[in-house]
Amino acid sequence: MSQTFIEILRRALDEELARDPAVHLLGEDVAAGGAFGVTRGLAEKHGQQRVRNTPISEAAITGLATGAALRGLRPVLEIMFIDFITLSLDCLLNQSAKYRYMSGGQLAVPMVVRTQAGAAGGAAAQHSQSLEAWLAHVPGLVVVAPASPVEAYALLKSAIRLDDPVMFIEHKRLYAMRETLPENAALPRIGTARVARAGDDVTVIAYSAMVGNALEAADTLARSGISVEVIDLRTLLPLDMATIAASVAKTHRVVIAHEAVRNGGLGAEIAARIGCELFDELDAPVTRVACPFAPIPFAPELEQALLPNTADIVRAVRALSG
Amino acid sequence: MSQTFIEILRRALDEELARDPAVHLLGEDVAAGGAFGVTRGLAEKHGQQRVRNTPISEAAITGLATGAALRGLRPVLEIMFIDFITLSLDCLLNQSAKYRYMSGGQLAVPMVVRTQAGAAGGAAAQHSQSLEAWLAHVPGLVVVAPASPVEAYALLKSAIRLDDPVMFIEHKRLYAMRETLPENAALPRIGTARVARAGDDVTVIAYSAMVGNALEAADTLARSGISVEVIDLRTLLPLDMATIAASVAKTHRVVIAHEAVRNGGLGAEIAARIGCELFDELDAPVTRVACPFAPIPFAPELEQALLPNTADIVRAVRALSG
Amino acid sequence: MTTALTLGDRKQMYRALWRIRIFEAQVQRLAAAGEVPGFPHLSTGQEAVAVGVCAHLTREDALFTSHRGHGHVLAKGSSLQATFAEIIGRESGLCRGRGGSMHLVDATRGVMGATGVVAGNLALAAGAAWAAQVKADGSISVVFFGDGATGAGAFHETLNLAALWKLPLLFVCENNGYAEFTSREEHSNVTQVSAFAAPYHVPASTVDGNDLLIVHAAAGEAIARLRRGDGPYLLECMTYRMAGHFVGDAQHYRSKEEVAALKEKCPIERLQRHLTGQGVTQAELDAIAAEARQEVLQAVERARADPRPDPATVRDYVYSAPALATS
Amino acid sequence: MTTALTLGDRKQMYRALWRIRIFEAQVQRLAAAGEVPGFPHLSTGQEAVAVGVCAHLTREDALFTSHRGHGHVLAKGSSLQATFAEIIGRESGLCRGRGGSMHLVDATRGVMGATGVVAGNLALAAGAAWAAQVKADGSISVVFFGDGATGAGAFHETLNLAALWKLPLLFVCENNGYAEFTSREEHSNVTQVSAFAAPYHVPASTVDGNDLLIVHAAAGEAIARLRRGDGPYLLECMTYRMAGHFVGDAQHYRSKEEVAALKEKCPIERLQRHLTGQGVTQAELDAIAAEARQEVLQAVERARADPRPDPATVRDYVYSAPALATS
Ligand SMILES: Cc1ncc(C[n+]2csc(CCOP(=O)(O)OP(=O)(O)O)c2C)c(N)n1
Ligand SMILES: Cc1ncc(C[n+]2csc(CCOP(=O)(O)OP(=O)(O)O)c2C)c(N)n1
Ligand SMILES: [Mg+2]
Ligand SMILES: [Mg+2]
Repeated sequence: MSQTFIEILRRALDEELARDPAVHLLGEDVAAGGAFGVTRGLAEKHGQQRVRNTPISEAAITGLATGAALRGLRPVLEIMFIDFITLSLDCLLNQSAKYRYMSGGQLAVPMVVRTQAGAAGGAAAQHSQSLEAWLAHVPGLVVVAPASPVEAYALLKSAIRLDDPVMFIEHKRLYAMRETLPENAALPRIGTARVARAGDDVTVIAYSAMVGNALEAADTLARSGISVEVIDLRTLLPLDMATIAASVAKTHRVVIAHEAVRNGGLGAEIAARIGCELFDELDAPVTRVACPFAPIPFAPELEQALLPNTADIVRAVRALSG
Repeated sequence: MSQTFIEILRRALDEELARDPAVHLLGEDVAAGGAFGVTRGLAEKHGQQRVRNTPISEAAITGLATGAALRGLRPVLEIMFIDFITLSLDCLLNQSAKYRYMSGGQLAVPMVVRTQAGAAGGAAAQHSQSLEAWLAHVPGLVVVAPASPVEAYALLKSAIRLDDPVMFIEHKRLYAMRETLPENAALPRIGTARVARAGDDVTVIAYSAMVGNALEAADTLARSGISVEVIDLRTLLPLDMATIAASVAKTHRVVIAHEAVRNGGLGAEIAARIGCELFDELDAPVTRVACPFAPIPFAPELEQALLPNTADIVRAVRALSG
Repeated sequence: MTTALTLGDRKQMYRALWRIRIFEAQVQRLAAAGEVPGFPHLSTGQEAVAVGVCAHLTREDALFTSHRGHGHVLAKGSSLQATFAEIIGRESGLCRGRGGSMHLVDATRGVMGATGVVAGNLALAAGAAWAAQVKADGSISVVFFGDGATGAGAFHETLNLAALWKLPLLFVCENNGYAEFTSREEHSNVTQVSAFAAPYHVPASTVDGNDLLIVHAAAGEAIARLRRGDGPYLLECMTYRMAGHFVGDAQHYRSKEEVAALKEKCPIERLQRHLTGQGVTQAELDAIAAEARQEVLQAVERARADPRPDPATVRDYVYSAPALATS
Repeated sequence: MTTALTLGDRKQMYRALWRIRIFEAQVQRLAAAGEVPGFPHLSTGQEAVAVGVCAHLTREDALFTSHRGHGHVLAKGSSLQATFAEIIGRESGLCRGRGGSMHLVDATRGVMGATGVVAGNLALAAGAAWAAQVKADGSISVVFFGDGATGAGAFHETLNLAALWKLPLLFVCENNGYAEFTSREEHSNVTQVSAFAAPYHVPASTVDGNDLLIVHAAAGEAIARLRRGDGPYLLECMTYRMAGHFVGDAQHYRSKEEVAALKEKCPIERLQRHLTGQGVTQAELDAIAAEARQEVLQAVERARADPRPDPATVRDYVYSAPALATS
């Protein structure tokens, strides 16, 4: 039976709450189901002590989760929009990410920060951002961004079991996506990318909602005889360069696609590494499909004009294979 | 007569306070001279209303400066360490940077945030960071990072006169550096890099304190007959790709050097752009000299082991020209 | 100074309440029809705070508001059409369709901005108050926020700054008992938001925010202090949002009975009872409401006919000069 | 519960004060000699707070401190040698030389960490208190911070959370009248930090932080409440830092007279007067101080002889597994 992204996230949380008494959920409205319904019913099932509403205090609840993690809990914190992660960043950068190091290995921060990113439907400049590049620049953090419900299920469970602070980024456009969870799915290792579609001519590297666009583009391009390999990074920090290298060794052409603004986005790091480590493999410049450098506008025409889409990927791939 | 970086910054602020009554300084301890003495004597000269101490409220004072800028002041805010800019980021990202756009051009935020970055002398994990890549990923901000006192003088004055929010990053290792200010120096345009040393074989792109290392490396390399061109970016956002392109067209080899961690650092964007826009010019992979991916440790031996230095640049250049 | 309101003023305010109520009903209606991008938050039931406070403000005064700001913006004098046009993303909108419901700005009327980040612009409002103090032009700054915003550190940092610098800043808390789906009891241990002012020696009061005349009087006194240079004031208005948190909210977190009971408190009905008591006929009241309705509907229709932004302009307004733009 | 202190206990505490005082004098001495990296902050003059509060804590209790935390860590039972070794960056240091003066952690003794970000770990302390509440093991969490930290929003957010969740968290504010070079009057409009607790219905008190016996009694009562499950407590200790803000501070912002006058308040002299009054001889007091001195100097010398970290290990401890490390 198929389930939505939201339902599958809920299932993962439900199972982890049942499996490990150290797991606790917290965040604004989470006991009431959360702003997007991810945690619906979990407080009723696991108790208000395991699934707790918090005040609108992103800084303090991030610290709270961090401190609890230092003392043996495994908190899963929801930050409603990644745009508000700004308020958590002091804690994430200066405390959560550095505790293991600064304590010389004495302490760990096993916590997950679930948050929701991306633009859709006029959420406008302060509720639409893609800020993963900031997080991926922080030593000590792990950053995960699933592209489908089944992937999200497995990655969320792995994240909860990891002894490091994990930023778990969900995309609002994926929430309604449906998939059926296979029985006894193996949990993927955090830090590994997957080949979402095999191909020979051009590699498209994507993550989160853009994997869908990349697959769509691959379909279109297949019809004109261009064979695209799509890599879903899944983990943004650390990057799985081995999977990327294997693909580039085959295709020699790369397009990187993400929704964040191009300038300083994750694609910059990927392109820089490919350009350096795989210099001799490249038959063409590494191209980035990403958002031009502007805030996300409100009006739908403007929003659509700004956001990168499937056609942009198709165009970028054609330009490389032309 | 030569002056230190700190003295020259003070002179620039003094002159701007005298020139434009809209200019106001604020920050923790600034009326008492500031933690590093940059504002010493300015409150006495221009009055406590123009140079104001604030509580330890990075979030609110950034908002205060932004709101005042919206209403016609030109605030210059000091955030004592860039590590604490985390606390300002919600305002910088979601308000200061976006106001012009979100208001459809009605309003501007002419403010400067002076802050101090980098590692030196055991300041440790929370007082040593280089976070410019975060800021350079934000549409609407301008990011400046001077490499010498004279440059700082001119760039700070330009920044104060600009109608955009400018992040002005000073490096703690540069504070004691001395230079003599030329008479009637022309103010450089924000957004332009400079060739700090001309050369033919390899281009080293650097900014802030690493420009000094790059120049030192160039000296060393000159002795073995390798001619290095050093570009001082000065402005990190927007990047002056024209100056970079002109140099790469000559040298065909590039090393990028910065103190921030490599992964997701500004060097990634520069390397990605060069790799894409100047693909055919490159005779070798673009190399990055930067901090390995770890927090800054306290002990001097560890700090030195982690930080990139002149020898690393020399090695990287040699590897390219070998 | 407590401004003495003539009966005419009170009728004007009655009309102002209706304008907001009907305006937001149109937002709701067109949102259901898919014409409103995003997720607008209505102030239905809270209009008396907007009208009561803004009656004391001039164009020179700065106003900052939250995600629930339509009423404040209209009460400050922004055009119905341009405000609606913004909410439906038109080029003729206050922000040329770039901002939307949560980011309304109308600089010429002193509407300095709304924010989608809870408590995200309290400090900006303090900055505007600081600018007013520097310029000594007698203007003040007002910021509207919800009870939930008091959980955010920015509120407390701003209170301290405003107190310390004696800024002409009016904090107006619309305490509607909820932060999204979380009730006040679950997000704060504090009985009254106004209690936060005491440690800072900032004067404060809590009033019935659904009684326009009470809000008007309290705001009048507070603002008079501000204009005298006595520093900030915290005004807590107890109110209730009759609509969901946002358009589309299923409201699982509160009972139908609770909502029904609190409709009693409707600020429009309250003022209506008062005016009836003052001898205003039902016919006249109906006429005022009908006029407001007419005015709003016309503005809405005009806004709907307004042109959409040109996609080619999507990258305008990022920087002061094109030379600074980056791809 | 107010723990009745025997004369023996009080002598022990006298010794504990001296250990901290002498330890920090050594930090200062060696900093001047260039042996201490970074910019350590001394608690000289504030030792009574550390000793008076920590006397009530066990290893199971969590302690969080600020940039000015040497005294708290020692009072919680950390080794003189390992603490000093950390401050001079040795592999034998509490954090293997990775942390330094502002980041002391000693997990086995419940020293959960210091922070260089003002108010940066108050919420972490609340998290530890939450974990204690979940585990219901009777342990509590204590966080030390300065008066300047009350300007930070994190303080207020944490107070609200702790009150709301009834967390076993003791807030200890060391109010020394300064935030760096800025006096309390210039950074806050609030007369007493303890006043912040009232809106949250959190019990609080302000005590003379330079009188060890007073601090000890007040902390004892507060902690007894916490252990009973009565929720958080805010204890404000009025004190004075006799040293500069950091080692090397020229102290332009305060007069020599002010500093001299406040030396009167020295908590060690205060306790000494008390003990003398109790009939303890000067000779015995001197012997205690001399012993403490001896103990500290030995530890310092041993720490100085300890090995420095191996540069090859600089990238250890970033992640739980090497597979997660990134260049
Ligand atoms: C920093 C931040 N956190 C969370 C949210 C999501 N959010 C939007 S409105 C809201 C509740 C606000 O409550 P309150 O301040 O009482 O205002 P009200 O909606 O009741 O008018 C929340 C949590 C947000 N916009 N900003
Ligand atoms: C967030 C932040 N802002 C600024 C600083 C710089 N700073 C270090 S200590 C200090 C003053 C702290 O005052 P207080 O909390 O009273 O502690 P005290 O130093 O008096 O013990 C400041 C401003 C900092 N470390 N963190
Ligand atoms: Mg509310
Ligand atoms: Mg202090």
